[in-house]
Amino acid sequence: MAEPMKIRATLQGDIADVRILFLHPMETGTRKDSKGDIVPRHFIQNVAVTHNGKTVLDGQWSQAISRNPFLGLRVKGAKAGDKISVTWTDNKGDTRTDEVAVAAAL
Amino acid sequence: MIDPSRRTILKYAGAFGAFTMGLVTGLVKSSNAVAAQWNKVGFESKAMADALKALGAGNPVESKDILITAPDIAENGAVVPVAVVSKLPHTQQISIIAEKNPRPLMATFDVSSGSEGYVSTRIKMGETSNVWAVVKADGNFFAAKKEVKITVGGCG
Amino acid sequence: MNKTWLKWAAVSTPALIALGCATYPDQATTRQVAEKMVSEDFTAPTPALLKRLVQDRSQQVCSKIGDAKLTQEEAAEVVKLARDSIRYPAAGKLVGDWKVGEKLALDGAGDRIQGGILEKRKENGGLCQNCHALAPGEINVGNVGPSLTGYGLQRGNSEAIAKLTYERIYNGWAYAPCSNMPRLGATGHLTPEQISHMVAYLIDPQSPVNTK
Amino acid sequence: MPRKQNSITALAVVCLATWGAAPAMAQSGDPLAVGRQMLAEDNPGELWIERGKTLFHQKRGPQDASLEQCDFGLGPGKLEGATTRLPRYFPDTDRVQDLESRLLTCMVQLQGFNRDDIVKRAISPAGSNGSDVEALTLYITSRSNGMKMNVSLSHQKEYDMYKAGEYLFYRRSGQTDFACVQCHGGANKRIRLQDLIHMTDKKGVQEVVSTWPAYRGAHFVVRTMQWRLSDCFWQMRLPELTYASDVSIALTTYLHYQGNGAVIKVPGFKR
Repeated sequence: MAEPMKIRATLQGDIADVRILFLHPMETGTRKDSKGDIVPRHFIQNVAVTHNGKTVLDGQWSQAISRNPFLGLRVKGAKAGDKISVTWTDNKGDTRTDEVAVAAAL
Repeated sequence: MIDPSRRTILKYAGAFGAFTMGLVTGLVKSSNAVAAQWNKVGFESKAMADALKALGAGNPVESKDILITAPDIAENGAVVPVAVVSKLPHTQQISIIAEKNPRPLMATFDVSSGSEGYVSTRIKMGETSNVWAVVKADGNFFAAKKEVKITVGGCG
Repeated sequence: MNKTWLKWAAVSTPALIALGCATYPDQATTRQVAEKMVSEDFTAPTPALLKRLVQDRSQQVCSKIGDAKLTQEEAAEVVKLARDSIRYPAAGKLVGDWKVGEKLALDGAGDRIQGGILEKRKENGGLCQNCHALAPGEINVGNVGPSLTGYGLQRGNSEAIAKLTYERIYNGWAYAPCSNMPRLGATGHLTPEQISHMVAYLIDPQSPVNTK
Repeated sequence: MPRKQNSITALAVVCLATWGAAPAMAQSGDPLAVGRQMLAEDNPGELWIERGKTLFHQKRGPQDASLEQCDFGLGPGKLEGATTRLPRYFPDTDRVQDLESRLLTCMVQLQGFNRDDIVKRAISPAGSNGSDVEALTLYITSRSNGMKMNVSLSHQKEYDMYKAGEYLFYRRSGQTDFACVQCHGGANKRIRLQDLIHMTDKKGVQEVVSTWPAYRGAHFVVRTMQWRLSDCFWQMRLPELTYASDVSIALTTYLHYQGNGAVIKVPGFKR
């Protein structure tokens, strides 16, 4: 089941510092469970980040990205209230999109 | 901006759009949200040289304009933080490679002009190894490396 | 069950109520209360494994609370108990194979209990590197105990040093009563043969510990 | 393989300074500090808070009840600051309880869950999605974030628990001859590369009480104080500590009281 991400987008000047935490097992396909059975490969393959609908980062991941992944990026030309949207899709076709508004600098 | 394969998708979508406008919007939108592309050959390469080839980056130039932030020693190889800054003009793509991993290529980020040449993520590393950042800028490939030592944690 | 506790409660509780505040129980009562908890609050796959929680005399003496110090008599008692505990390898050989000792020294596993199961291994790890620096240049080392890098270089590998080293691993409380160093032989964590290999790892001139 | 490019120099260094916290950290001398800082800044444990909140308010269990009527010491459903006073004495159970044992009480009494079932699953397997208890414990503790630990020993049973905890902290047993203090009684100590918190020092013990529950990087789940204690006994080669038992509550009472004044900031991040 695709669980919500935690996205923080904070303005630093005209740049939005975007930090995303995902809940995902990122199984490598080599790990064995407690019964000794191989856990099938299950990982996020694609991550895309948009700024007010425009793609600013398009990521491809392997299974070697850590479990419960983290992604940080910096979006140019951002203003408070701008929409940052993140979508991921995994190798089983599961997908999820979450969106936040850019917060003004602290 | 964006790399050639991506452009192909967009072009394809455009051609398709001649038939139905509505569907095109859908296609473009979904390719915007999540690119359908996934560099299977690159990600399944077992040697760094093959992964570079699959990126189209056969022989990248080592550049001091790429900065890698990662720990000298990682306490936990399953979660090694790596941040890459590319100060190269027209940075289009940043890839992260752990040289000694069974499958060295870990991530590729196409960065548009709307984001800075910066990505930060966390990777799994099986053993002490160089971590490479391979950057495509203005159509050319550059690289930088940093060694990360992996230790066994706790009481062993 | 514990009379002292009841007696204490009977005496002090009314006083507390009168004062409107609580006071610390005395040491003997605390000990009884806590020991009862220990006897009730742990599980193990076999009753024999539960005995690990039972303190021997030395452990009791060495469990000083806070800054409390050992008395001279207590220290002497712990030293004597330690001296009496030491057993040597059947063949009498105190210096084994440093390569075997190296593996043991780096191995921190063995004999732990989790999920109702005792960690099954041929032999226990020596746990050394968890707390001591050993081979020079190795970064993944603890510092709860002193660095042992160059141990043999400083002390040589005479018979006397071999014996001292063996005894300090088997039961270091013979020399430093109640130190943090586990009595690895005396508590049965390691066998005399395993300890002889660790002695070799520490004093053999060929051992990585003694590379310059 | 890449070859050298013989240009470009100081520019990179100058730019580095403008890149905020993480790259600036690279200057620090501790080879572990960079990684720790980078990981702590973005803590996946935060993902558990929302989950715990949902679980707290959801009607669950055989009695189809939420935990909103659970009294953690400040009145039913009052969570702000509740953790700062725990463990404490609860008249209804006539026991000193830590957060987790109190949570158990409520899950059994209000929601009708079977106690043994919850206890069995309370500490989740490494690499799993975590347990309900872990998420709830984090959520409830997070509601005291920014507040100071303020455990009181005004009830006789609280005193007794505290003194028992102190006794247990120094009680050596087993084949390693360890008590807590053997590893946690000195400054700047490490087991291999892992720092051992100096718990007989005010600042050290405050670090402990303010950072649990914590995301445990090596396990990919949120861990609680109950887990931390049981894991120590495991490494000490002792039998298994019963979840929410008096031994665990006594040690927690001792540590929390010692750590009074610490500002709670959860989830922590542990390697």
